[in-house]
Amino acid sequence: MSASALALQSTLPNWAATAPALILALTGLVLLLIDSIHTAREGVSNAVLAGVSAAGSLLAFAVAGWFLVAGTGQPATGGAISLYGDAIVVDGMSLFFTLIFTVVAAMVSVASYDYLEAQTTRGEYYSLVMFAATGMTLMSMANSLATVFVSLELASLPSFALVAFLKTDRGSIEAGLKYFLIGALSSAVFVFGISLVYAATGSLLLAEIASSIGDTQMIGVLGIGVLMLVGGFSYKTASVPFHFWAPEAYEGAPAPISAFLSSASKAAGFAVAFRVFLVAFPLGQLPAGLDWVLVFQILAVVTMTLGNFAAATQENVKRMLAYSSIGHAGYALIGLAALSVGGPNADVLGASMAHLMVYGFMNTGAFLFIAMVERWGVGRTFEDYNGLATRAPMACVAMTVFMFSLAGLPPFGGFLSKYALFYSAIEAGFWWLAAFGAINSTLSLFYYSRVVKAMWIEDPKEGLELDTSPVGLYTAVIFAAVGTLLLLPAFAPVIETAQTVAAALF
Amino acid sequence: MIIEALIAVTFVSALVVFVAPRQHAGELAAVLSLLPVVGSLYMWSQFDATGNALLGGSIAFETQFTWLTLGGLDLNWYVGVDGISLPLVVLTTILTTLAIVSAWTPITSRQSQFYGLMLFMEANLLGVFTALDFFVWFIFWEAVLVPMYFLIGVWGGPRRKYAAIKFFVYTNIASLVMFIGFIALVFGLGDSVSSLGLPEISQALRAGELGGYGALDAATLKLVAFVAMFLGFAVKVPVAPLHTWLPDAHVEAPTPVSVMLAGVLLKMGTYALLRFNFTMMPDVAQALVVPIAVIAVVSVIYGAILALAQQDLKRIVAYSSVSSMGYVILGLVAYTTYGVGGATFQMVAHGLISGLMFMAVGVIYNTTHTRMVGDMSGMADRMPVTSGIFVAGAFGYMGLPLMAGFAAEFFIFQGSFQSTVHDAMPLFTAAAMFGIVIVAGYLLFAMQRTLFGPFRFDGDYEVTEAAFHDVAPLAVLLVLVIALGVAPDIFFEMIQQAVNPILETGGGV
Amino acid sequence: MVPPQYYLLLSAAMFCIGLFGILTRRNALLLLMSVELMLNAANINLVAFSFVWGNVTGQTFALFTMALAAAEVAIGLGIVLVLYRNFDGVDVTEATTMRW
Amino acid sequence: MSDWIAIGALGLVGVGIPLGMMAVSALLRPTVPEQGKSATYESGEVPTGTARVQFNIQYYMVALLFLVFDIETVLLFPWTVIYRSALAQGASLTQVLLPMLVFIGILVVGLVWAWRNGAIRWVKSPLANRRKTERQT
Amino acid sequence: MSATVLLQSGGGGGNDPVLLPETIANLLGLSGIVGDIVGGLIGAFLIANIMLAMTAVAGPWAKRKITAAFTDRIAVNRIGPFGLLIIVADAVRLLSKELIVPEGVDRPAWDLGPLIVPFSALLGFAVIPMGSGIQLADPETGVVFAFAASSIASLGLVMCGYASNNKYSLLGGLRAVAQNIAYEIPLIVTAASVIIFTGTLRPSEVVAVQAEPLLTVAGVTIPQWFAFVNPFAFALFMLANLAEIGRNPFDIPEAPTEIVAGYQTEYSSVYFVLIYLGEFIHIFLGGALVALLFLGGPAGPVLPGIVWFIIKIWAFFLFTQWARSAIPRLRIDQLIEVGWKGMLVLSFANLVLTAIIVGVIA
Repeated sequence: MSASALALQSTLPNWAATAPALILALTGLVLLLIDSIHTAREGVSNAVLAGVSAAGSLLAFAVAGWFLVAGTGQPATGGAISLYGDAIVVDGMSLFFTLIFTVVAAMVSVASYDYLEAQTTRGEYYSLVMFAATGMTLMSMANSLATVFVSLELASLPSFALVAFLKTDRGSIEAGLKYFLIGALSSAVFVFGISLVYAATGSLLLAEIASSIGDTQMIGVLGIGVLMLVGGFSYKTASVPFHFWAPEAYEGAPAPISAFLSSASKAAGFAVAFRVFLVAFPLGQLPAGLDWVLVFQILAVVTMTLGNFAAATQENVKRMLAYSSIGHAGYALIGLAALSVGGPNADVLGASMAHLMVYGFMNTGAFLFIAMVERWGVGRTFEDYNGLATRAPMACVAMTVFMFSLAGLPPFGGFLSKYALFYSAIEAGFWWLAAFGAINSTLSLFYYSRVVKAMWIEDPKEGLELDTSPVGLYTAVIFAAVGTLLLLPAFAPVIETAQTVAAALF
Repeated sequence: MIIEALIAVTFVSALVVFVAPRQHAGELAAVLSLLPVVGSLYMWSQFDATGNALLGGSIAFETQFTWLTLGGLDLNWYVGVDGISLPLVVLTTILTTLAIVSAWTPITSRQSQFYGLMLFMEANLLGVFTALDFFVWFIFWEAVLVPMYFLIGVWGGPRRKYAAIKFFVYTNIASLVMFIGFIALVFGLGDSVSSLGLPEISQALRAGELGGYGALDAATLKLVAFVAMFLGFAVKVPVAPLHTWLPDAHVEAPTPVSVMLAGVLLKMGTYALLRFNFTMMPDVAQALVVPIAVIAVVSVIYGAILALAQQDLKRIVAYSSVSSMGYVILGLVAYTTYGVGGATFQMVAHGLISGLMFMAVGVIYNTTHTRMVGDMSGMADRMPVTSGIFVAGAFGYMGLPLMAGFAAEFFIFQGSFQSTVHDAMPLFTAAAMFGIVIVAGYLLFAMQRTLFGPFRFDGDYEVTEAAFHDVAPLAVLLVLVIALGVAPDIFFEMIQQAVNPILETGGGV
Repeated sequence: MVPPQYYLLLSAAMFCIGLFGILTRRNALLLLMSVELMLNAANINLVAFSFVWGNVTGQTFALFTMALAAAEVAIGLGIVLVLYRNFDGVDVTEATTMRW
Repeated sequence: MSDWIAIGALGLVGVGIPLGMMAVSALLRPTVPEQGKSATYESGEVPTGTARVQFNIQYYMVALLFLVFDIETVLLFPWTVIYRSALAQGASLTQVLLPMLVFIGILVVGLVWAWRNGAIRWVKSPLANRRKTERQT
Repeated sequence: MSATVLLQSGGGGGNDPVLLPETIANLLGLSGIVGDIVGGLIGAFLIANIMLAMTAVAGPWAKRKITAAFTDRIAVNRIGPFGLLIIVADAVRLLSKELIVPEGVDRPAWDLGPLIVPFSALLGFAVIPMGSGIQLADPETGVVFAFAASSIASLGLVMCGYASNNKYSLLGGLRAVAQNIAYEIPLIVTAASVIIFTGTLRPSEVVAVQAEPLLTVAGVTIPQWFAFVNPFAFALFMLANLAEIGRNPFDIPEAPTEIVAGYQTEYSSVYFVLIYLGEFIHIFLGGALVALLFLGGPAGPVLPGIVWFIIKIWAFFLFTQWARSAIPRLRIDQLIEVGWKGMLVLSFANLVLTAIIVGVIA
C-alpha cells in the first residue's frame, strides 16, 4: 500500500491533493454552464442536472477514498500536504470528512431529483449544493483562520440560499431568514474572534498561533477571541449556544437541504473545530485561563440534554429530527470535551469522527424519508405518519433503521459509533460525559420510537393513499439505509481510519 | 462456518419473505424456516464438543475473526456452540417453524411483514445463543427486541400499543443496565483481557484478575456488576417483581408471537444468567445465594398464585411461565450438576411445553374468539383433538412423569436438594416444590371448567375442530415433549458436559 | 503612534453597537447593517494589528472579510426580497409561520 | 498622516462651502408658503397616489450583480499592483497570472449564468411572460 | 513594490513630490501637526475654489455657449463681455430664489442629498496631482480613493430621488444608481489594467511612470501616456466615464423628455445649485481621472503643469458637451445591456489581455 502511495505522491503535483474540492467546485460550475446553455427552461433536464451533481460528488468521494487508502497526507507517506503557504492542509482527517460530505451530497442530489420536479429553477439548486460541499471540503482542509473563515462562508452562503429556495413557501422563507440572520451574526462573532486571536498572536496560521500563544501578552483578548470562535463553531454545528436556528431552518427548508445541513454541514463544523482547537490551541501548551476543553464539556452536556428534551416534546417529525440533530451535536462534541493531556485523545477524536460518518448516513436518510413524506403530501406530525408502513413498507423499514440507529440500538451502525464514542470517553476518564450521553440516548429512544410506532403500529387514516413512488428519493433512502446497516459490520475500517488520522493531529 | 450459514440463511429468508406476496408469505416462510431446522439438526448430529464454551474445552463449530479494535480491545466475530447452547438452538429453529405454521390461521393482515419479522427474529435468536463475543452477543440480543416490538405492536390485541411499548421500554432499560454492568467489569479487568470474547473474560474473572475501577475496589465492582447484570437479565426472564411486562405482552401478542416469547425469548434471560452471572462470577452468586434463591422461590409461588387468580387462559399460561422460570433460577443457584443442568434442561422443556400450551390456547381462541375461562365449557366435545393435546400439555406442565417437564423439575429439585452452597437450600427447594401443587391446581381447575363438562359457549361463533395445520404443530410439540421426557439424555448428557466445568472451577459442589 | 488598546476599544465599541442593533431592531435591513458594523469592527482590529505586528496577514484578511461581507449581503438582500414578497414587509418578527 | 489630514481638510471644505451657500441663500431668499407650490410635480397633472411605488425588480438584480463584481475589484487591485513587480522578481506566470485567470473565469461563468437567466435583461423576457401565464392558468 | 510597502502609508520613497499643504505650511512657517492642519485647510480651500471657479464658468456660461455653437445659435450675450457676467447673475438669481419644499418629502434625506453630491466630487480632487505642486495629498491608495470618493455621489442622488416623494425623482434616482453601478465596474477594471503597468496606486507615481518615454518619432519623444500605450483601454474608460458622470448618451437619470429632470425635479433655489454644481465638478473630476490615468496627469511640454491640467480637464468637458449635442440618449434597457454585456466583458477582456501581454513581454 505504501508503495503505491509513494508513487501517488511523486507522480501528482501537490495541489492535486485538493482534487475532491476541485472536482466539487468544477461540478458546480459545470452545472451552471449546463443551465446557461439551455435557453428554454424545459430543455434543462432535471435528470441530467441531478445526475451530473451526483456523479461529481461520487467522483470526489472516490478520489477522497482513493487518497485515504493510498495514504495521501498521512504520516506513512510523508505527512500532511500543506499548500498555499500552509493555508490549506490535506491530511487524513480532511479526506475522512470529505468522504462524509461527498456521500451526503450525492444522496441529497439524487433525492432532490424528485423534490425539484415542480420547481422551475433547478440548475442553481444543484450547483449551490455543490458549492456548499466545496466549502465544507475546504473547511476540513483549512489550516489558517483565514481559510477557515472563507471556506465557512463558502459553505454557509449557498446554504442560506438553499434553505430559502422555495420562494413562494412562507416556511422556507422564514427558515432562510432566520438561518441567515443567525448565520450572519455568528459569522460576525466568528470573524471578530479571529481578529482578536490575530491581535494577540500576530498570525492567522494555526501552527504559528500555537507557537505564539505561550508568550502573548494579551491573554484576556485571546481568551475572548477563543470564546468567540467557539460561538462560530457552535453555529455551524448547531450546538448550544447558537443552536436555535436549527429547528426553524430544518423545518422550513426543503427536506433534502435539511438533510444536507444537518449531516454534512454539521460534520464540516466539527472538522474545522477539531483542527482549529487541536492545532492552534494545543492542550498542554495553553496559558492559564484558556481551557477550552472545559467550555466544550459544558457545551456538550448542555447541548445533548437540551436537544433531547426538546425533541421529546415535539409533535412535528421534522422538528423532532432537528432537535435530535442538536442532541447528536452534543454527542459529537465529546470528541473535543473528553480530551486531556496524555489521555487517549486520538481514540476520542476518532470515535467522534466515526460517529459523524455514521450520522451522515442515518440522519441524511431520515431527513430524506421526510422529504419523501412531504412529496406524498401526507403531513408533518406524528399522527400524519400513522400507518405509513401499510402503504410503503420498504421506505418505512429504512426509516425504522434510521430511527433505531439514531437512538443507538444495536443492530445498526449508530450503536457501534455511539458505543465507540462513550467507551473512549470513559477510557479517557470522563465517565460522566459518557453517562450523560448514555442517559440521553435512552431518552432519545422514546421519541424515535414514536415515529416507528406511528408508521407501523398505528392504524392508517381513512383513505391514506400514496400516489407516487419517487425513484430518486427511494434510491437515496435505501442507499442510506443500506449504508447505516453496513456500517455495523464494516465499522472496523471506519473507526480505525478515523483514529489513525485523528492521531496525526496530536 | 455452519453457524454463520444458519444465521445468514435465516436473514436472507426473512428478506425474501418480507418482499413476497402476502397470500403466500406464510407457506413460503414455513418452507424457508425448515432450512435452519435442518441445519440445527445437522449441527446436533455432528456435535462433538465436550467442555463449556466459556471455560475451555472444545467448542463446536467455532469460528472467530477480528472485527474491529476499540481502545485496545478486540471486538471479534466469535461464534460457537457447546452443550448448553446447542439444545437452545435446536429449540429455536423448531419452535419458529411451528409458530409460523400456527400463524397461518390467526394472522390475516400484512402477512409478509409478519413472517419476515418472525424469521428476522429467529436469525437474531440463533445469534444470541451462538455468539461467544460479548459485542456480537449484545447486538443480537438487542436486535431480537426490534421484531418483537413490531410483532406485538402491529398484530397484537386491543391494547397492543401499550403492551409493545411497555415490553420495549422494560427490556431496553434492562439491557442498558446490564450493558453498563458488563462494561464496568471490562474496565475493571483492564489490560488483562485483550478482547471482549466471553471465554477470555470469564476465564480472567474466574482467575481473579479483576481490579478496581475508579472509586470502586475489585470486590465492590464485581458485586455491582453482578447485581446490574442480574437485574438486567431478570427483567427478561422474568422474575418477580420485574415481571409486569410479561402478562401484558402475552395477552396482547398474537398466539404465534406468544409462543416465541414464552418459548424462546424468556430463555434468553436464563441463558444469559447462566452464561454471565453464574459462569463468570460464581463466587458472587454463591455469596448472594439467599437473595437469589428467595427471588426464585417467590417467583415460583407468586407466579403460580397469580395464575390461580386469572380468568384469561393466556394469562394463566403466562403467569405460570413466571413460575417455571423461578425453577430455573433455583436450579442455577444450586451449583450442582443436576441443578444447573436441570435448569438448562428446563429451559428447553419449558420452551416446548409453554409453546404447546400457548398454541393450544390459540387454537381455541381462533375458534371461539375468547380466552375467558368463564365464557365456555365442554370444549372437548367439539374440539376433541385440540383438547386432548391441551390436556397432555398441561400434564407436562404439571410435571407428569414421562413428560419433559417432569424430567426437568426432577433434575432441578434433585440438584437443589444436594446443593451445599447454603444450608437453607433444601428449605427453598421444599418451598418451591409447593409451587407444583399450585400449578397442578390451577391447570386442572382451568381445564375442568373449559374443556370438560357440558358444552356451553356464549359467543356467536361456530365451534368446530381446528384445521389440520393448526393442530399439527401441537402434535409435533407433544411428541417432542414426550420424547424429551422419555429420553432426557438426548440433551441432558451434553448439557452436563457443558455444565460441569462451571462447577469444577467455581468450587460449588 | 496610537496604542493598540485604543483600536481594541474602538472595535469592541463598534462590535457592541452592531450587536445592540441586532438585538433591538426588527427591520431586516437594519439587521443587515448591524452585521456589517460588526464585521467592520473586526476589520479595524485586523488592519490595526496588521500594523502593530508588521505583517500583511491582517490587511489581506480584511479584504477577504469585506468580500465575504458583500457576498453575505447579496444573499441577505435576496432573502429580504422574498421575505417582503411573502410577508409584505421586512419586519423579521412578522415571519412566524413556525413556532419559535 | 498628513495625507489624510489634507484629505480630511478637503472633506471639511467640501461640506463647508455648500453649507455656506445654503446660509447665504437662507439670508437672501424669500419665503412665501402656498399650497399649490408644494404639490408634487407631475407635469402639471394632479398628483396621483404615493411616490413610494414598487419599481422594476431588475433594479435589485443589477444591484446584487454589482455587489459581486464590485467586491471582486477589491481583490483585483492588490493583484494589479504587485503583478509587474512580482514578475520582475522572477515569479512565473502560472503563479501570478493563472490564479487570477481562474478567479475571473469563475466570475465569468457567474456572469454568463446571470446573463442567460435574464438577470441583466431589462425588458421582461418572453420566458418571464410565459411563466406568468403559466402561473395564472 | 512589494506588498509590505502598502503598510506604511505616506512612508514614501526619496522622490516624493512636495505637496500643497506642506508648501503652504512652509510658507507660513508652521510645522508639525499644526502646519499639517492649517496647510491642509488652506490648500483644500484653494483647490475647492479652483474647481468652483471652473464650474461657475462651465455651468451657466460655457455650456450654453457650446450648445449654442453646435446648434448654430447665439447664447447668452447680453450681460458683460461675451455674456460672461451671466455667471454672477445666475448665481444671485438662483441663490435668492424661494426654496419650495414639496409635500411629503423625507426631510433629512432631502436636505442631505444636495450636500453629498458636491461633497463627493470635491473630495475626489484631494488626490489628483494638478501639476506645479498643486496636489493636496498623495496617499498610497490615491487612485482607489478617487474612485471611491466619486461614487459617493450616487448615494446623494438616490437620497434626492427617494426623499422627494415624486415618481420622476424616484425613477431618476434609481436610474442613476443602476447606471452608476453598471458602469463603475468597467471603469474600475479598466483602471486596473492601467495599474498593471504602473504597479502603484499612488497618483504621483502613476504620473511619474507616464513621464517615461514610450518611443521617439523624428526627434520628438512621445511619453508613455497610457492613452498611447493602451488606446483600447482609453476608449473604454472614456465611455464608462461618460456614464459614470451621467452625460449623454448616458443621461437617462435626468432625461428631461422622460422624467422631467430625474432626481432634481423637486429641487429649487440653493439646493438646485448644489446639485448642479456637484454634477459639473463631477465632470471635471472625471476629466481629472482621465488625465491622471491616461494623459500623463498634468504633464505637457512648455506650459506649466497646472495649465496643462486645466487644458486636459476642459478638453474632457468639451468632449462631454460635444457628446451631449451629437449623440442621442440611450434607453434604460439599452444602457444596462451595453453596460453589463458589452462594457463589462470588454473591460475584463482588456484586463486579461493586458495582463497576458505584460506578462509575456516582461
